[in-house]
Amino acid sequence: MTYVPVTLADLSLLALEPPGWGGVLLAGFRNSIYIAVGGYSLGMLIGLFGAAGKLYGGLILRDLLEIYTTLVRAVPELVLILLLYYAGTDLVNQILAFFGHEPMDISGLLAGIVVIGVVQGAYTTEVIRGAIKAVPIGQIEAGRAYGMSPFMIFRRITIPAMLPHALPGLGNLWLIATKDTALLAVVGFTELTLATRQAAGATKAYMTFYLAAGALYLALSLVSGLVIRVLEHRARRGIAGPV
Amino acid sequence: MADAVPNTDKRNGGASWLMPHRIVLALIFAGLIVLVATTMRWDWLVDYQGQLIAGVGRSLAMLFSSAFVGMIFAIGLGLVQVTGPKPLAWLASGFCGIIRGTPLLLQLWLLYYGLGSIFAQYPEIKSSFLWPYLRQAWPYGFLSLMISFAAYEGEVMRGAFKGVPRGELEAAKAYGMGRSTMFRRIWLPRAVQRVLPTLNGETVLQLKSTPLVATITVVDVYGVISKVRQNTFLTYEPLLLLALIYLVLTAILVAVFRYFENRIPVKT
Amino acid sequence: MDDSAKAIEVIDLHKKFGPLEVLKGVSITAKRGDVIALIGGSGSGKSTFLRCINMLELPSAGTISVHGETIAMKGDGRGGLLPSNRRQVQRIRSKLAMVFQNFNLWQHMTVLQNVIEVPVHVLGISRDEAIARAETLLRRVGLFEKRDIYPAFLSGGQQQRAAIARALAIDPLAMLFDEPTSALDPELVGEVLSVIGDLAAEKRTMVLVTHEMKFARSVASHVVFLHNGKIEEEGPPEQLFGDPKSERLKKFISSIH
Amino acid sequence: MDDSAKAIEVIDLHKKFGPLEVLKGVSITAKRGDVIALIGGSGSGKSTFLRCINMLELPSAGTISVHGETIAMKGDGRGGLLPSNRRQVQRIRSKLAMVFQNFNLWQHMTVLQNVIEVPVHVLGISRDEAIARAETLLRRVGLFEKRDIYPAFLSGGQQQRAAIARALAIDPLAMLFDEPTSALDPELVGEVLSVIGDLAAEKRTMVLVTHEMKFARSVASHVVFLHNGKIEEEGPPEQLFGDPKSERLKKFISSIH
Amino acid sequence: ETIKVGFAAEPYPPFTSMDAAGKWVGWEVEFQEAICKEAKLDCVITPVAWDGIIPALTSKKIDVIIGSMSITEERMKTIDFSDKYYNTPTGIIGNKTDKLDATPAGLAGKIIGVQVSTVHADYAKKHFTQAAEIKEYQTQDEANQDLAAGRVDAVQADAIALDAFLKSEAGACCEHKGNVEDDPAVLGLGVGIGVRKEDGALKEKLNAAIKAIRANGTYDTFSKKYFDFNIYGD
Ligand SMILES: Nc1ncnc2c1ncn2[C@@H]1O[C@H](COP(=O)(O)OP(=O)(O)OP(=O)(O)O)[C@@H](O)[C@H]1O
Ligand SMILES: Nc1ncnc2c1ncn2[C@@H]1O[C@H](COP(=O)(O)OP(=O)(O)OP(=O)(O)O)[C@@H](O)[C@H]1O
Ligand SMILES: [Mg+2]
Ligand SMILES: [Mg+2]
Repeated sequence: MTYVPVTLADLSLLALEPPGWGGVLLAGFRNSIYIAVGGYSLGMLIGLFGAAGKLYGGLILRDLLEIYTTLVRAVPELVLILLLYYAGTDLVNQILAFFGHEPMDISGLLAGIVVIGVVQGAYTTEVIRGAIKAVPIGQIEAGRAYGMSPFMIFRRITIPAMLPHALPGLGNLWLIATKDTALLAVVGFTELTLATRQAAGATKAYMTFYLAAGALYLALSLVSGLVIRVLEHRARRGIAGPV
Repeated sequence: MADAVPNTDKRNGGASWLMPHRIVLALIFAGLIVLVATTMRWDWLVDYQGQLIAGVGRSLAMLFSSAFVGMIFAIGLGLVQVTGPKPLAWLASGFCGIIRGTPLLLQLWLLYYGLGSIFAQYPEIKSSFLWPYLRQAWPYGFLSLMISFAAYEGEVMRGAFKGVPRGELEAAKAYGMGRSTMFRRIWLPRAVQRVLPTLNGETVLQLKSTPLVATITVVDVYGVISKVRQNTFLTYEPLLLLALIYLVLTAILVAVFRYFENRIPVKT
Repeated sequence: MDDSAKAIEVIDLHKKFGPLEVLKGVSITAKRGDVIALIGGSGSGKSTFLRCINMLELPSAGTISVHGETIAMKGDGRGGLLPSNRRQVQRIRSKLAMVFQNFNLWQHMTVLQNVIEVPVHVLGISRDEAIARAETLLRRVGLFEKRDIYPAFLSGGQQQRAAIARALAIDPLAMLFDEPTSALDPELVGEVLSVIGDLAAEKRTMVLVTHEMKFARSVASHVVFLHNGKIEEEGPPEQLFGDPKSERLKKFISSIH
Repeated sequence: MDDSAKAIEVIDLHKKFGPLEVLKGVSITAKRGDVIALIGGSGSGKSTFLRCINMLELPSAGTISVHGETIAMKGDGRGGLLPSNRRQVQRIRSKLAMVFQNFNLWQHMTVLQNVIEVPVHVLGISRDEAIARAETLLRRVGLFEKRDIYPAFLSGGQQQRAAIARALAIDPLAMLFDEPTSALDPELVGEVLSVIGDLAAEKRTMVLVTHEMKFARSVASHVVFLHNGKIEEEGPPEQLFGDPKSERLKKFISSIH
Repeated sequence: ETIKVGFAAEPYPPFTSMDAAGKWVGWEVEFQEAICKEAKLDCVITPVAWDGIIPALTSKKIDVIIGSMSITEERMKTIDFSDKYYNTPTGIIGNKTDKLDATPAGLAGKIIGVQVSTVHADYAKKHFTQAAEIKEYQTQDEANQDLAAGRVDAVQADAIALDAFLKSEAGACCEHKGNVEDDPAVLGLGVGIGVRKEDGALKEKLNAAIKAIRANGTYDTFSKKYFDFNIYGD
């Protein structure tokens, strides 16, 4: 019983044009990147406001944010994605119905972005909060002493000054965001992992496609790693010592 | 953002559980729980409780076994990157980079459906004593979780080993400790002590990764809940319970780690 | 502008930290061109007083006027005061330039960016004009060559001179110095003191906290000796240093020399 | 044991760091009970010499004997030396107790654990016995109350005393001190020196690098002045400090007082 | 009228799977096209994870399920079904070298793979648990894959889905071992289109369309491309 191992390296399967599956994989990859970029940006926005809220906000806001970050970080992403995906779209539609609108068709892409964003937001909040706390108080006092408004201090002093502290953490979060997109396969959204699964299922060339997808993810993370390093270098240019 | 000065922890802490807004929050939370418990369907719990408990057990088994064995490899990976022979250090850091750069789900499938299906094509393997294990799913789940933990923690341990002050190691040498004694008594415990808080976070992340094994037929607690969802067609109840289970497990993990962290006080 | 106008007037300032009363009624008046030196032992409240002037610390009682305008304050309901008008405070702050002991230059900006930051973003001066003025100032404190360097790569003395340039860039009504040289190596102190000495010679209004008695003596027009949150003695420097009245000042002077 | 036996004998020690020759042939002999003080300017090679004695630095040439046993060494093929027998080095190290400038206490162990660590895990003494001895030692250096505290919570002087207790716990043939007080605040120096003074009075063999000339003079039986990697002058302290021969030592003594 | 047709996102050849061009292909896809054309519905294919397909229907993310879903009483509690549009026997396949058949005795001591929350899973649990170990998979494809990899001894499923597998390269290892004894209480009444209970009008429309394409020959035309027997199963 020696039938050849499941076409380990039949590269024609990866051709970009049908019958090759390369196009499908790349389309899935593009979707993954969309979601990662969208979710990460949303997470960053949430993180900025979350960190500001935790540091400068009132008691109630701070407690609410604490609950948010604790919950999100304790529950597996897979579960959160399922919960947020079903509950989230339900909720939106119920709200729409309440105001007498037609239920909206929430695309997998949008839902994916929101879900990843909400998950990322919790982690980003903590990273940014830590980084802001690492900014010497004197830097901020100097801003106050020269008549800057609190918002201007936040925008012109606090955020750029905390960047070198935050970037390593934010870089990790970006890598996590790219990989978390794989979890959206469980809600049937055709990102890279589900595309891989469909290709593998149709051709039975499991190894080929899983390795190909792995290579794509790895390429993304290597490129990201380079970009992150450049950004860190730039952000640290005001800091003495080995960069 | 009153005056752009961070709140001090003093205003946060203390016996402030009794602050009015917290009581209100707690009441709202309790109300939500009552609402969830009364208006949603929970009758299925009775039928599935046995499976749920077994599922939690399987999740924990996956977590602890993979974290334990993974940690042993992580120590090796970390150490070799610090003391290395250079080629071995590169190999270790390359391994960590590749594993950390690809999704765990994909690694899992690569091992189970990819590697696992290749095994079956070799009669020598099929007839060996290993086959009864190789044909099951959990070894693959364990292996990929373990590898992933090893890679992430290998990175953490690298930093930890590097961070132990040289002088303390020199003191060990100066008092006649051999290499293995020094490693066992000074370097390793000192490194682990430094990274306990990080390991805490990482173990929680590992707990959260375990449900992925449900996709290769290991019926952990997530797998049980999936089954409940499919059999009962309920959308939210099983997922809410699942979230609660993970919350509790996380809380326990955090508490255990806190205990060990607090055994050696840190000056602040 | 009337040279004898009151640049800064503080009346009966009190400041409590919790139960600890750090300032127990301190008043000073600085006319245009005055150089007031605050001296006193550690913990006597000098820094706190200086920080109250531009509201970095909120006073518990008392009034503060800058160039005739009194900072409006209201009770905070817990026995302290709060500014009633945040914009007023910001406006007044942008007329007073503080130079900190630790320089507190913004680390993510080059020297030049530090100097133009407030003119451009708070005072609304055009960027080109701000740069032109900043370059003049940097030349003056001898840092023109370093204008595109980040603060972390400067020596302490250079950082403090950059901080002084940043202060001068807002063309302040008065400058507040809090021990501007005490974070510096002895060899760097000289260069900073000479820049401040030049400013004093131009009759810039200044309030400075210092431990350099010789320096205070040579530049100050008025010296205030704080002790335990109160003014123990004050007067022109010749009188205070040459003929101290109170026992405490005598002891202080002898201990410091 | 023969009181005049040689505890430590170093003959013609050379040490190079790359092209830099830091020790150019240094020999000393410490008999049982000798207290040898190494003095010299910064960079003269004092620390390097001390670290060579217990092989924390590998010498480039020369021989080291401890209690009559010569450390076996072989060429490393690049002009340096390597110990030929690692176990021998470990055994000899466990007879020499080093006290570091930065204490180097193990931060993850309490004071008591630090003190019993080597007796239990290197010398193989039973835990109970080690604890009993450790407690006596800790009492002696005045740290008995602190035995269950982690080093991070001790003052510098207390940490150094704990380090001395750790050294004494191995009942060493000789103790090596490398500037044991220079990382301490002036007020903490006294307490550590007095403990070392007591050890000298008991006639413990010691080799110590120190900048405290007064102290060296009062406790040392023999003083060695290193300059540029060579012994410039040596002898009993009265002679060395009272009547220095070489120009360099004269200059050194005058510069330090 | 636009309706969203929910497909299981996971491949289920020869009924639904994606081709390399990213297009859905298979018998059920053609069935879906025929139905929509007949009923004058504007259909949009919406892939949904199989294990969330019923919640997706009830929460209106999709309007109908065309996913080889058997009509069972359990499901009828939550959703409604059109008339059946195909019905096939349930088969058991196994490795050519293994000796087993589709009876409890013939499966004693074996491991049977089934797709989770299908009628086959229920059937296997009801009839084979005593004798054999049952392993549930998220997708049929994975169960087949594990049969080829030797991790299960037998797979129970829709005979047609199994047939497609046996004809594929990976299925060369295995052969049909027989069909299980029918049990309509579990195996249901064939495969129907899942609809929400409140969408009675839609259901009637679909029923009419099924009748129509069976009557006008469309059904047989596209079925011939896939099967050499009567898939409707009457
Ligand atoms: N934020 C604060 N909270 C509580 N107490 C404070 C605070 N700031 C200062 N103090 C206390 O107020 C007193 C006066 O402090 P201040 O810094 O004004 O003294 P100083 O005269 O500047 O002393 P030095 O010469 O040491 O700088 C001190 O006892 C100090 O501990
Ligand atoms: N690991 C090393 N690599 C290269 N050069 C070194 C090393 N350790 C010490 N040196 C050099 O060897 C010389 C002697 O150093 P050593 O530390 O022995 O001096 P020292 O007498 O202890 O001085 P100090 O009183 O400042 O401690 C110095 O020039 C130093 O720079
Ligand atoms: Mg002060
Ligand atoms: Mg030295």
